Amino acid sequence: MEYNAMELMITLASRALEDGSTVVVGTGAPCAAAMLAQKTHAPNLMILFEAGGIGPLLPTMPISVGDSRTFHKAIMASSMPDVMEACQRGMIDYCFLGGAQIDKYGNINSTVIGDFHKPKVRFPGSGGANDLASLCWRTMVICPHDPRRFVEKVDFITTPGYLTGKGAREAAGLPPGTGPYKIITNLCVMGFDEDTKRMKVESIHPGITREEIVKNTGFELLWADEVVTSTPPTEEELRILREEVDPLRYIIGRQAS
Amino acid sequence: MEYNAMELMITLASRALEDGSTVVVGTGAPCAAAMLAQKTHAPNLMILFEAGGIGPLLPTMPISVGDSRTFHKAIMASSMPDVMEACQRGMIDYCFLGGAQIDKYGNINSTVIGDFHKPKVRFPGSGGANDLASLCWRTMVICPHDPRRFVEKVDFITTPGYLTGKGAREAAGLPPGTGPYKIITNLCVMGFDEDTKRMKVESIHPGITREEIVKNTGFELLWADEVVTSTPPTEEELRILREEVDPLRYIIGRQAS
Amino acid sequence: MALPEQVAGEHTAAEIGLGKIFTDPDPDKAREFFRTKSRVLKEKVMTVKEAVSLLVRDGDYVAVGGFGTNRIPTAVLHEILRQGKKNLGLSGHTATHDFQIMAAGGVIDRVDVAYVVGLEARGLSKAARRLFEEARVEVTEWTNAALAWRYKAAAMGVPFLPARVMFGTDTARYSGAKEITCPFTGKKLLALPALYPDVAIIHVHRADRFGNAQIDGISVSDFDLARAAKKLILTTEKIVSDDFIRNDPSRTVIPYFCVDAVCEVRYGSYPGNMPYEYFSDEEHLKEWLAADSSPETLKPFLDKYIYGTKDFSEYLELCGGEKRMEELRRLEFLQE
Amino acid sequence: MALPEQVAGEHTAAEIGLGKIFTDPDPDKAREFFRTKSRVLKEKVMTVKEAVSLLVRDGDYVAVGGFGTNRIPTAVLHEILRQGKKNLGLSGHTATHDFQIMAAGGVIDRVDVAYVVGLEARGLSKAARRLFEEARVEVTEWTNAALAWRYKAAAMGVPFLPARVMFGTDTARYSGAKEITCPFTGKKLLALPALYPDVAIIHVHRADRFGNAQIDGISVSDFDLARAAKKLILTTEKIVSDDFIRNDPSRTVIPYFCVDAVCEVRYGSYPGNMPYEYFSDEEHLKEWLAADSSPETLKPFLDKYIYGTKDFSEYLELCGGEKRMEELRRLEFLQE
Repeated sequence: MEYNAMELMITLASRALEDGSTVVVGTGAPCAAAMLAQKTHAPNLMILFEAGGIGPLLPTMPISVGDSRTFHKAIMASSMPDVMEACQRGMIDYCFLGGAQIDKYGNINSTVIGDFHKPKVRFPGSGGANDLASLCWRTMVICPHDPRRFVEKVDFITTPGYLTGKGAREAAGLPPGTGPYKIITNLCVMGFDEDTKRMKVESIHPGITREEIVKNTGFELLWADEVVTSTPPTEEELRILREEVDPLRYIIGRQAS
Repeated sequence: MEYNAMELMITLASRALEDGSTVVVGTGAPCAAAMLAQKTHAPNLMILFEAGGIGPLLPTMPISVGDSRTFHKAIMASSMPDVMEACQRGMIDYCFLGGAQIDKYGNINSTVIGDFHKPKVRFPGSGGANDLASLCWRTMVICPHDPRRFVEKVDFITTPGYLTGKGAREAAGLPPGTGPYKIITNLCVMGFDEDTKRMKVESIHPGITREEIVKNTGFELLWADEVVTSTPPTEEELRILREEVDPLRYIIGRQAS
Repeated sequence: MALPEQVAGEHTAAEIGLGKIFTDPDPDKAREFFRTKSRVLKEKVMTVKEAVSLLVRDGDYVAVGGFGTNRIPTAVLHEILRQGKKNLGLSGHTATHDFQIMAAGGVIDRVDVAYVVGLEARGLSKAARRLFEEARVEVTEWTNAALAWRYKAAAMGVPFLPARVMFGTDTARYSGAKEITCPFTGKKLLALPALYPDVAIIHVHRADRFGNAQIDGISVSDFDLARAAKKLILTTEKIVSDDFIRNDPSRTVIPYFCVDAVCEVRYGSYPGNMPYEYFSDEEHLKEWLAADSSPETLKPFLDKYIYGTKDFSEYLELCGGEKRMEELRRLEFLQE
Repeated sequence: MALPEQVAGEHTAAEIGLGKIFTDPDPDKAREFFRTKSRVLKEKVMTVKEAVSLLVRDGDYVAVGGFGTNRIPTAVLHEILRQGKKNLGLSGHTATHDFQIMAAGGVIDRVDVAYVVGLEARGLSKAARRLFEEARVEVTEWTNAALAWRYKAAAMGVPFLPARVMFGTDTARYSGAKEITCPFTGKKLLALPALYPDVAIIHVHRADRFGNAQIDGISVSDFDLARAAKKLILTTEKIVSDDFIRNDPSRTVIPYFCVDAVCEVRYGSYPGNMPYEYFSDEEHLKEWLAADSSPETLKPFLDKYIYGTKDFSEYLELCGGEKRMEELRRLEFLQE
């Protein structure tokens, strides 16, 4: 069955979410991934939004992480501190982030390109990204794969990945056991090497070559001993994604890169 | 018009509460004093209870500072941290305390008599008393006047008065400008000397002599330059107290000493 | 603890916090626990007996919601006695009738004290006092706000919160607090260590079968306590439908993922007050205080009301049953 | 601030917190202010024009409630532009459409950033970006939780709160935070200074004439913000009777004594979403983003919608009036 890159990315992200876990999502692909997971292998996935929505029955895709949909028939319409403190307490397993730049340790820039005080480009800043990546157990990233985004050195570390390598998060003061988990792009899925905490390709999407990935990455990647081919969405996953999760194609109709 | 010592104490306490101010009260005489103040000179006195009741329309005397009455038709049924944090923020003007022992600096013991680890008598402890006396601008005390209670040295400082004298609160770390304001007993009303922060008699109740006060106080008192006679309750104050504030005589029927 | 005989008020900053901290304030150890706590929206309805048997272990540190004689989980407290739990720690955050029950049963051996042994204006429990006067419990002193903020620190996932109370007092001396300096203002602050109870017990107005719970009226410290606790037993006046909660999510105070057991106990706060439901039974509380006066009077009282009853409903029957409850309902609504 | 050109991620603890703290975290100065703040239960109903004129002074540091395009006090933001306020500071705690308005009006000269210039998935405001790219504002970086906790510190009356975020990042480097060591566990913590805004502006579902206010749905950070602010302007969809509040005091989120002005503004969050009332107007927000693309397109847009209108009701009329609002109500209730 035909599928596009965004559909594949959402599906792969959804499969990474364990049943019975908790996830803070934003709008767009992460929310679609969480909804798809709930409707497939993870009916007991609990969705939270950083503005305060906890456990909604999402009627449609939210436009804002604080809009009415994020607490539609929720188990609690709470507050930002309550959700952030649940993260800090250790109750939240996954979060999803994007970013303008990402380096080999999974450090993310969503603040500025160029000099901080007179930037060439100003982005929104951390929002809750730094908080979630600091406090949730596993950080997921979904983003397009290109060399301007996957860079040797980010202009500004907005949000911590593994900083400078193994042990650096803990040394800096972040809660132990946390950090980037999977980076899902339109080309491949990457995890992190246990010893170096550097980004490591785990699976390559059907039809994509190693060369394409290398060409689109501004730093040296590690490769898993056995790099596999990413498993495409099943018919059932695609049906649910298209008919139930995003029938208006807000997300899956977008370009993935 | 005849009145008893408790009625006088409540009336004197009520008059010390300025209109347009905020007060955290307990059950009993303090609550009666605040209610009387609202019904006489201080209609804009705002009453709070430490368990979370804010601005109730008190239908009867509460039995507990957390019972239903303390937030009956209140402006907010909140929480203990919310009320305590309003105190810490500087929004609360008065609080009322009692205690087993009090010294010349207004330090209060409501924890133990004797050794801490194997006390002769164990009392409840601070409750919210230490918090309120640390954080509210003015601490009021209503208690019976006897030499076992007014002692040279308390067995245990549960709740801070002026500690060891002028500047001691601030040096210890307490917010500046706070401290005991009036001590109202069945014999007299005492304030605190500006220079030494020692207890100072300001007014003596009708029919009471200086000697009686001295005899019932275990430390050396200071005396205001002009010690006046406490103004007895007016007919109107007594009527309101007896008919509206405490018609069942829960409080005013008690012995004051 | 070998401490010199205390001299009231005469102590330096270094002498703040001589008391023992009974619970570990390390947020990373708590995170490891919370990492494994179930997040599944599953039914947790059980009897009080099952909940206590399953979730309260000898030696656990326990914290009780509500405010002493208001919205307290009486049924669970009785069951702790009935099951003969022992060596429990207790947070004495305005613990009045709840403390009285635990003290009477001799189930606690350590206590963080803000307010204990008293029942506010009703008087002091002699049985509770004997625990201290006979040195049968280890004691650390705090204040109501300090314990409330210790719950809040744990709920927030930080090892301490700063506060401006207790300075200069023996309460601070015999507490587990520490003095710190504000890095921005240079001011002295008191650091209060996070308190993560092993088990919290909270009575609420209504909850669904998963544990999503609503409280009417003041929440006291229960918003934070529910989040601070490693395990949480809810008793509830009523179990409501899933939809009832989801139709007004603004009213949820406790989310299900904090909760380990949901026990439906009508009149569950008796003899305490349950706001908008029933008032406290002052006559029965007087009976308790009288029984507390000596071990000789206490034993038959406990045998009658707790050890001799199968469960909380039998206790309610002994106390006058529905007829008495109806009187207390009328009292609550000022119909007398 | 003369800082060396930054090298991402390569910095020591001493280099945390190079950013400016725009507001004084001293709780005693705040206490002196709050000591004099009125506690009288008096009527505070006024027009938005009166509230802005009375309570927002040039140079004030402002914080906005809600969440960017959700439950925002649009009418007050417009009026700040209309009255030509200047040199305002702003808390950029998920400031999206609110930031866009303030940026367009050129009324701010310093900003604490957690999230600005973006409108979430809708895209970035070029006008807002120009403020930064032309270095027309002083900037200190934070995170959403950090700003939420800075409000909470102020609401609690303490000069800082500890947190476990931001470590190792340039966000921390360019923030005003400081590293401290936990006195109990020895762990590193980030101290976040209390943020007491001069003025906060919050839109609510309903309030009485005194300012006792209810919010339906998520409260975002407004519980703490209302308490942290020295002055507070409320806009409300509806002013309700005194009894309405007192009949269900559990629903009050903001007590009157935090509030300085109560302005009734129906559809006051437009073009933002107001939960259970109306959804956001995505078409109008697209118009805004398009107008933002250059100073040339922005000026006539602002002239039309803000400077050329007398008040918020004229703006609503320009945007389609009751007919459009009815469409947005249907959208909110998923009736399309």
